[in-house]
Amino acid sequence: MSAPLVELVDIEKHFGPVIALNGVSVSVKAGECHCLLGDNGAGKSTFIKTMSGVHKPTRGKILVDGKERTFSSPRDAMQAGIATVYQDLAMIPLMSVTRNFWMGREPERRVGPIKVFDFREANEITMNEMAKMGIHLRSPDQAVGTLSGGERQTVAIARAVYFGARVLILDEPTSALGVRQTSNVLATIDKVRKNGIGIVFITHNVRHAMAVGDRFTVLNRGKTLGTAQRGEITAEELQDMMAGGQELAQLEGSLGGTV
Amino acid sequence: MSAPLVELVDIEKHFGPVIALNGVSVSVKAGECHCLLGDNGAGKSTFIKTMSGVHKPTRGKILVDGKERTFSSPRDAMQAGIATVYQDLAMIPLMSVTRNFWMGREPERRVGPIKVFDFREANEITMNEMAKMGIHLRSPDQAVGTLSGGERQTVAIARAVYFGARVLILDEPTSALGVRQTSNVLATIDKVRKNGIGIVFITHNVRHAMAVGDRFTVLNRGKTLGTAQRGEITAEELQDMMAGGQELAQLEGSLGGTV
Amino acid sequence: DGERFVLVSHAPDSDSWWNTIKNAIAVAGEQMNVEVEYRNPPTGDLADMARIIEQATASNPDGIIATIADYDVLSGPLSNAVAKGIPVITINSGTEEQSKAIGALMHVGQPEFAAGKGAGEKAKAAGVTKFLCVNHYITNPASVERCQGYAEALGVELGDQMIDSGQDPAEIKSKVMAYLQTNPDTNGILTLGPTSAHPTLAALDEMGKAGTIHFGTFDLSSEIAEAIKSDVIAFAIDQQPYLQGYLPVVILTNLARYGVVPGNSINSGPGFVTKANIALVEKYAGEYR
Amino acid sequence: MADTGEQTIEQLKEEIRDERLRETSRLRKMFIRPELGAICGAILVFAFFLVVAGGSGMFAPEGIINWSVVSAQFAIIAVGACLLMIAGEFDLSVGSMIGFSGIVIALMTVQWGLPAWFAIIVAFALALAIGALNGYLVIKTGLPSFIVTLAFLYILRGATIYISIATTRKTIIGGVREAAEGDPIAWLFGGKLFSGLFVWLSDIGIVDKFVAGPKAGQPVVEGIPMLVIWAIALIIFGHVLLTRTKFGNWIFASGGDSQAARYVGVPVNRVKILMFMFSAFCATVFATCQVMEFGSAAADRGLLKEFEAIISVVIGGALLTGGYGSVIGAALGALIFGVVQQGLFFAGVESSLFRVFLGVILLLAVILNTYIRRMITGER
Amino acid sequence: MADTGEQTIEQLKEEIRDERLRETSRLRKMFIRPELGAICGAILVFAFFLVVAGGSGMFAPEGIINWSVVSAQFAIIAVGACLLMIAGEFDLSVGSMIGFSGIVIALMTVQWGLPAWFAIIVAFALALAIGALNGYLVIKTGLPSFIVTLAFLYILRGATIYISIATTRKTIIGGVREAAEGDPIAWLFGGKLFSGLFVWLSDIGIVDKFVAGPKAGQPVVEGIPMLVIWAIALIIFGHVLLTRTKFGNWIFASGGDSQAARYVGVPVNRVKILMFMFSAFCATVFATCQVMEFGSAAADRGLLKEFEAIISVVIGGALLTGGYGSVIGAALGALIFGVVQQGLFFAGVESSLFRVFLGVILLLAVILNTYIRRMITGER
Ligand SMILES: Nc1ncnc2c1ncn2[C@@H]1O[C@H](COP(=O)(O)OP(=O)(O)OP(=O)(O)O)[C@@H](O)[C@H]1O
Ligand SMILES: Nc1ncnc2c1ncn2[C@@H]1O[C@H](COP(=O)(O)OP(=O)(O)OP(=O)(O)O)[C@@H](O)[C@H]1O
Ligand SMILES: [Mg+2]
Ligand SMILES: [Mg+2]
Repeated sequence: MSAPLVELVDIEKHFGPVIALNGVSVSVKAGECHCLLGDNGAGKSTFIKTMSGVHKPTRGKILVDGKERTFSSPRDAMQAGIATVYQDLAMIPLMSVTRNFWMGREPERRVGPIKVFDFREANEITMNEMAKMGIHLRSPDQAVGTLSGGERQTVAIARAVYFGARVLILDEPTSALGVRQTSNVLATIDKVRKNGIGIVFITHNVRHAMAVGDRFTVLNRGKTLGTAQRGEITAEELQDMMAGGQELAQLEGSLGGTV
Repeated sequence: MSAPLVELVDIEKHFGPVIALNGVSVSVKAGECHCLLGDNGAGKSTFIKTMSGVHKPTRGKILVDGKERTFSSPRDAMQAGIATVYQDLAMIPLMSVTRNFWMGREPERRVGPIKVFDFREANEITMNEMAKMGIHLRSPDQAVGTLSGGERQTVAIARAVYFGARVLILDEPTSALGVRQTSNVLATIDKVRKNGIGIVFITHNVRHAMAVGDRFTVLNRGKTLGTAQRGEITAEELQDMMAGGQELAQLEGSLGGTV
Repeated sequence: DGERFVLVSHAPDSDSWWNTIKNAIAVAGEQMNVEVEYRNPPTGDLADMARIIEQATASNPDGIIATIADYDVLSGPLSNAVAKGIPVITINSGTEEQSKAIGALMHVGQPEFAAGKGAGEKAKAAGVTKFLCVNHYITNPASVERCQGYAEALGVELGDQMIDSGQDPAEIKSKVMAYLQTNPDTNGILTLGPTSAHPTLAALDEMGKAGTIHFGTFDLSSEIAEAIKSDVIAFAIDQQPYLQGYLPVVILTNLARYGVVPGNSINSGPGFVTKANIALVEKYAGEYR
Repeated sequence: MADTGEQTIEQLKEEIRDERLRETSRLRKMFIRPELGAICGAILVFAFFLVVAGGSGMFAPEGIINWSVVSAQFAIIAVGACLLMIAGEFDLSVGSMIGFSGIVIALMTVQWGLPAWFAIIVAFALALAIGALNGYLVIKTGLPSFIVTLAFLYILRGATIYISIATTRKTIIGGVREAAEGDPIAWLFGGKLFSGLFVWLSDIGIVDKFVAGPKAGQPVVEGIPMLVIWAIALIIFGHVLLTRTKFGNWIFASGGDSQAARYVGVPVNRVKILMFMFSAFCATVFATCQVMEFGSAAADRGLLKEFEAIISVVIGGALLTGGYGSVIGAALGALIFGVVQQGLFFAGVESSLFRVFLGVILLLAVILNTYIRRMITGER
Repeated sequence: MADTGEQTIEQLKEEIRDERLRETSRLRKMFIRPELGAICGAILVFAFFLVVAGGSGMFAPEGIINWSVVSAQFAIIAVGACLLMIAGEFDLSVGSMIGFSGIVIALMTVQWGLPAWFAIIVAFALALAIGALNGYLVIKTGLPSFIVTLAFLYILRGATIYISIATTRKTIIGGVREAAEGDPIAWLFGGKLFSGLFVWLSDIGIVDKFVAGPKAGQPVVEGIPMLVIWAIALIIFGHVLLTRTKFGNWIFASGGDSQAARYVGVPVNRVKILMFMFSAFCATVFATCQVMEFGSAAADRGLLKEFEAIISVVIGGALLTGGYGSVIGAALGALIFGVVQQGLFFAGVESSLFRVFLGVILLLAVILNTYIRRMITGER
C-alpha cells in the first residue's frame, strides 16, 4: 500500500484541566476513506481540529508526506493540502454561493493598479464544480441560506476538492441529513475518493461508516481503541467498541438488534 | 387495540406560497411509539409543530380522545397532554436544571400575600425525576450548559413525562448523539412507553426507528406515503420509501448495502 | 489661609465659555492663597448639579459659589448650604431677587433675559425687523430666554426665528445658510456663544452676506474679536465672566478672614464689546475675557 | 425498569466521586454568583474612597445621603434596564422617556392647572403605553431592540422639546412644587421619610444641625428622600420577582432562548412587552421624583441616562444578550457608579477624568464578570 | 462517475423548470438588492421635498451644496461604520474620536506651533492606534463591541476634555486655519475644488452671482468642498473594497460567521482590527475636515455622531449583526439623513421636530429593509 499522505502520531491535547486527547495516532492514505468513530465527547472534533490547524497539539507530531510539520493556522494546513468541512460551520448563509465557495482564496484579476475579485471566473468555476457534484444552481449569486442542508454540504465538499485538497476531513456531514441527502453525500465521498484524495470521515453512524469506509478508527475518552481494515470488522463489533459494550447489552434485551 | 389518544386528520399547512403539508393523517395510541420518518424538508417538523400548537393548520382536524380541538398556543396542547421535545431548542443553557425543568409550569407556594416559586419542592422533584431517568445531577442549580447533549435530551424528556404528558413528541432526539447516548435515549423512550404514554418519534435513521417503533409513517414532500405496523415492513423497505427509491439504487451499486 | 471654596456651574464638561471662569478662580486662588474647586455636572443635567451642591455642602467648605441655572432645582440645596452656615455667592445665571431669596450674600452676573433684550435694543436701533436666533443649546432654558429677550426688544414674536441648530459646526453652518436662503429678508442675527457664532460667520462668509446683516453675539473668542474688527459682527455681549469667577473668591476670602463683605449685588455685565473697545479684549479673549 | 434506574445512579455516583469536583462545589456555589464581580467592585471602591476621601465629609451623614441619592437614581433606572436586559432586550429610550414624563407632569400641573395626582397618573399611563409600543414593535417586526428604541430615543426627545416649546415657549417648566402642594400622591415622589428620627439623631449629636437661616436648629439631613425608598422598593421588587417567582423564571427563559421558551408555553411576547413597560415605569418614577423634588422639568433631563443604566447593569454582571443577570448586581453596579461619581468630587479629582475612570471600571468589570459567568454556566 | 453527474443535472433542471421561479429571477436580481430600501427612500424623500420645498432654493446650486455638505459629513463616518458593521462589530466611540482627533490637531498646531501636516499625521496615527486597541480588546476578551467601545466613548471624551483643559485651559481651540496657512497637506481637508468651473458656470448664468457685500460678482457657490470629495472618495473606496476585492469577501465572511471564516483560513482578527482602524480613520477625516474648515476644535465635537453613523448604515440596509450590507446603501442612508435634516429647514418645519422625523424614517426604513433582506437571503 501507498505511504500515508498525512500521519498524526501520539497527539495529546489539553484544554486547561481537561484532557481532550491523550495519545491518538491516525494516518490517511491517498484514495482511502478513513472513518473516525466515537461517542460524544470522545475527542473526534478536537482531533480533526488539530489536524486542520485550528488547535495546536499539546504533544505529538504531524507528518505530511513523511515530513514533520507544524500548523499555526488553518491556512497552513490548507496549504499543505488538508481541507476540512465542519459540521455546522460549513457556510455563511447570508453570502452568495460563489462568495462562500471562494472564501479565503478569492481569485484575483488586475484592473489597472489594483487587484479585484475576479467574479466572472469565480462564478463560472463555481457553477461547473457544483454541476460536477450534481447540484445545479439557479444562479451563483444565490444566497447559501436558500440552499438545503445537503446542498450546503456539497458546496463545502466541492470547494475543498477544487482547491486541490489531498486530504479532505468531513466532521459528521450526515448527521442532520435525510436518507436521500445522506446518500448523495456518501456518493460524493465515493467520487472524491476515486480521484485519489484521502478522506477522514467522522460519524456516529456505523452504517454510514461501513458504507464508504476503508479503515476504521474508534476513539474513546481521548484514546484510540484501535484501527481496523474494511472486512476485518463487522458493524456490530464497531458499535460495541464505540459504546464500550456494556449499556448496549442491557438495551438489546429490551429492544433487540443493533442501533 | 385501544382508541387513539390523539388523531390528526388531513392536515394541510401553507406558509405563504410554500405548501409544507398537503394532507397528512397520523394517530397515536397509548403505549405505542409511532415513528415519523422522512427526508429533509418532508414536513416532519412542521407536522409536529402543528400537533403541539406552535402552528395552526391551514386545513384539517385535530382530535384529542375523539373530540375535536383547536390549539392556539403550545400551552393549549400541553394542557391537552401533548408534550414536545424539540431537537435544538430543548433547553436554555444559561439556566439551572431546575429552572429549565419547570419552565412554563413553575410550582408555587404562598408567602403572605404573594406567590413564590417553590424551589425546595422543585429541586427535590427535579433530582428525583432525573434519577429515575438514570441521570444523577451534582446539584439542581447546575447550569444546563454544563450537561452533555444526551443529558439535556433526558432532562427534556423527564420534564415532559413528569408533567403528565399522555403523548410525547420527540423531534430527532438522536441525530447529534453518540451510540451510548443514543441507546440511553432509546431506552428512555422504551421506559416511557411502558408507562402507557404515546410517543411520536421523528428520525432520519431507520435503525433507530426499527429499534423502538410500533408503527411507522413516512412523509414525503408534505404527504403521507402510508403507515405500517411493526413486523409488516423491513428496514430496507422503509428506507426505499423515504428516499423515493431511485437514487439509492444507483448508490447501492457502488457502495453496497443500506445506508 | 488655605480656605477652601467650591464653585459649582451648570455647564457640561465641554462648554468652553466656562474656561474664563476657571482661569479666574485659578488666578484669584493664587492671589488670595486659597483653594478653589470647580465642579460641574458632566452632561449639564441640572438635577445632577443639585446633587453636586449637596455634596459640596457635605464637604463643609468655607464658601460656595454657584449659578442659579434653574431656581426651582437649585434653591433647595443652596438655601440648605446657607442654613448650614456656609456663605454662598451666586453668579452668572439667575437674578438678584432669586439670590436674595436663597439667602446668598450677593449675585455677580447678568440676567439673561435682560441681556438678550439689551442686544435686541441695539439691533432695533440698527433697523432690524426680522431676525435669526441661532440656539445651539435649545435644551438650556437660559439660551431660550436670550432669544426671547431679543425678540421682545424688537417687538416681534419669537416664533420660528429661533432655530435648534445642534452643536455640530457643519450642521449649524448649513442650517444657518438654509434659513437665510428661505428667509432672505432676515436682517438680524443673534448667536448665543462661540459654538454657534463661528459657523454662522463661516455661513455668512460663504453666502457673501458678511457685513450685510446686523450680527450680534454673546460672549467672546478670538474669532469673534476678529469679526468685530472687520465689521462683520456689530457687538458681542460680554458679561465679563472673569469677574464672576474672580470677585466671589476675593469676597469670600475677605469675609472668612476679616468678616467684611460688600452690601450689594454686582452686575458683571452686560458689557458690549464693539469695534471701539475691542483692542484690549482681543488679547485675552477666551482666556480672561 | 426501576432496577436499571437504580443501577445507573450507582454507576454515575461512582463517576462523579472520581471527578473530584464535588467537594468544592458547596464553597464555590456560595461565592460564584452573578453579582460576585459587583460585590468585589463595591468593596474595592469603598475601600478606595475611605482612604482617599475619608476626611472630606463623604462618610458623614450628609455625605452618605448625597451619594446614596445619586446611587438611588441610577438604581431606579438600572432595575428596569436589568430586568429588560435579562429578558433579552434593551431600551435606549430611557433617557428620553425621563425628559418626556417630566415635561408631561409639569405641563399638566403648571400650564394647564390640573391636579398633580392626575398629572402623575397620566404621565405613568403614557409612559406605560409608549413602553408597550416599544415592545410591540420589537416583537411584531422582529427588529433588534437597539434599532427600535434608538428610533424612540429620537422621537421622544424631539416630541418633548417640541411640545414644551410649542406650548410654553420654554424648554424648562418650573413651579411644579407649588402646584403640587398638599397633593395626595405627589409626596410619594418628593417627600422625605423618618424626619423624626433625624431630629432625634441631631439632638444626640450624631447629625449636624443648621446654624443659620430659616432652618436654624433643624438637622442637616432632613430625612430619607423618597427617591431612596423607591430605589430600595424597586430593587426588592425586582429581585424577588426575578429569583423567587414564576414570572422571574419566564424572564430568564425569554432572554435565554425565546424560541425554546415559547415552545414550552412561556408567554414570551407578554413577558417582553411587560418588561419594556416596566423599564418605562422606572424611567417615569425617576422623572416624577426629580420633578417633585426640584419643582421643575426640563426637556433635556435624562440625557444619556440609558447608557448609565446599561453600564450599571453590565457592571452588575448581566449578559448583554439576555438570559443571565441579577438585580442585586445591577443595584451594586448603580452603587459603584454613584459612589465613584460623587467620590471623585469629594476627593477633588478633576471632573473630566470621571469619564475616564468610568470607562476603565466598565472594562475591568465586564472582563471579571465574563470570567465568573463562564465558571457558572459552562459557556466557552 | 461523469454519468451520474450529468443525469442528476438533467433531473434537477427539470425540477427547476417546474418551480416557475426562474423566469422572474433575472428581474428580481436587478431590483432586489441590499440598497433597494435606501434607493426607494431616497427617491421618496427627494420627491417629497421637491413638492414641499421646491420653491425655497433647496434645489438651487447653493441649496444643493448645502445639503450635500451635511450628507457628506454623515457619509464619511457612515462608510467606516458600514464596513465595520458588515464585519460584525460596531463602534460607539466614533463621536468621541472626532472630538479627540480635532483637539489633537489644534493643540499641536496652535498651542505647540508644530506644522499642520505633522499634526494631521500624528492625529491619524493616534486614531489608528486607538482603533486597533478597540479591535484588539474586542477580539482578545471576546466581549461584545458594544461594551468595549462604550467604555472608549467615555474614556476618549474624558481624556479629550482633560487634555485640552490641562494644556490650554480652554475646551475650544481656535486659530488653526491661520496656523495651517500654506501647509502642504491641510488644504486636502479644508479647501474647495473646481472654483474655476463655478466662475464659468456663473458667467453663463447657471449659478447665481452675489449682488452685494464684499463678494459681489463672485459665484454664490465657490467650489466643491473637500468634505464632499472625501465622502465620494471614501464611498467609492469602500464600495470597491467590499464588493470587488478579496478583502471585501473577508469582511462579509468575518461578519457573517467569524468561526466559519476562521476555519477556511480568513484572517478574521486582522479583518476586524483593520475595520476598527478604518472606522477611526473615517472619524479622523471628519474631524480634520471640520477643524480645517472652521479653524477651531472643541472637546465636545462629534457628540452622538456614532448613532447618526449607525442610523445611516441601518437605513442603508445593513444588518446590525453583521455579514450583510452595502456601502452604497449607507451612503444613500447618509444622503437621506442629510436631505431630511436640511429639507425640513427649507420647508420651514419647526426644527425640533427633526428628531421625530428621523426616528420615524429609521423605523420605516428598517422594516422595509428587513423584508427585502429576507427575500434575498432566504432567512426566516
Ligand atoms: N475549547 C475547549 N475547551 C475545553 N474543553 C474542550 C474544548 N473543546 C472540546 N473540549 C472537551 O474535549 C472533549 C472532546 O470534545 P470533542 O468536541 O472533540 O468531542 P467529539 O468526539 O467531537 O464529540 P461529538 O460527537 O459530540 O461531536 C469534550 O469533553 C469537550 O468538553
Ligand atoms: N416558517 C416557515 N415559512 C416558510 N416555509 C417553511 C417554514 N417552516 C418550514 N417551511 C418549509 O416547509 C417545508 C417542510 O419543512 P420541515 O422543517 O417541516 O421539514 P422536516 O421534515 O422537518 O426536515 P428536516 O429533516 O430537515 O428537519 C420545507 O420546505 C421548509 O422550507
Ligand atoms: Mg464533534
Ligand atoms: Mg425537522
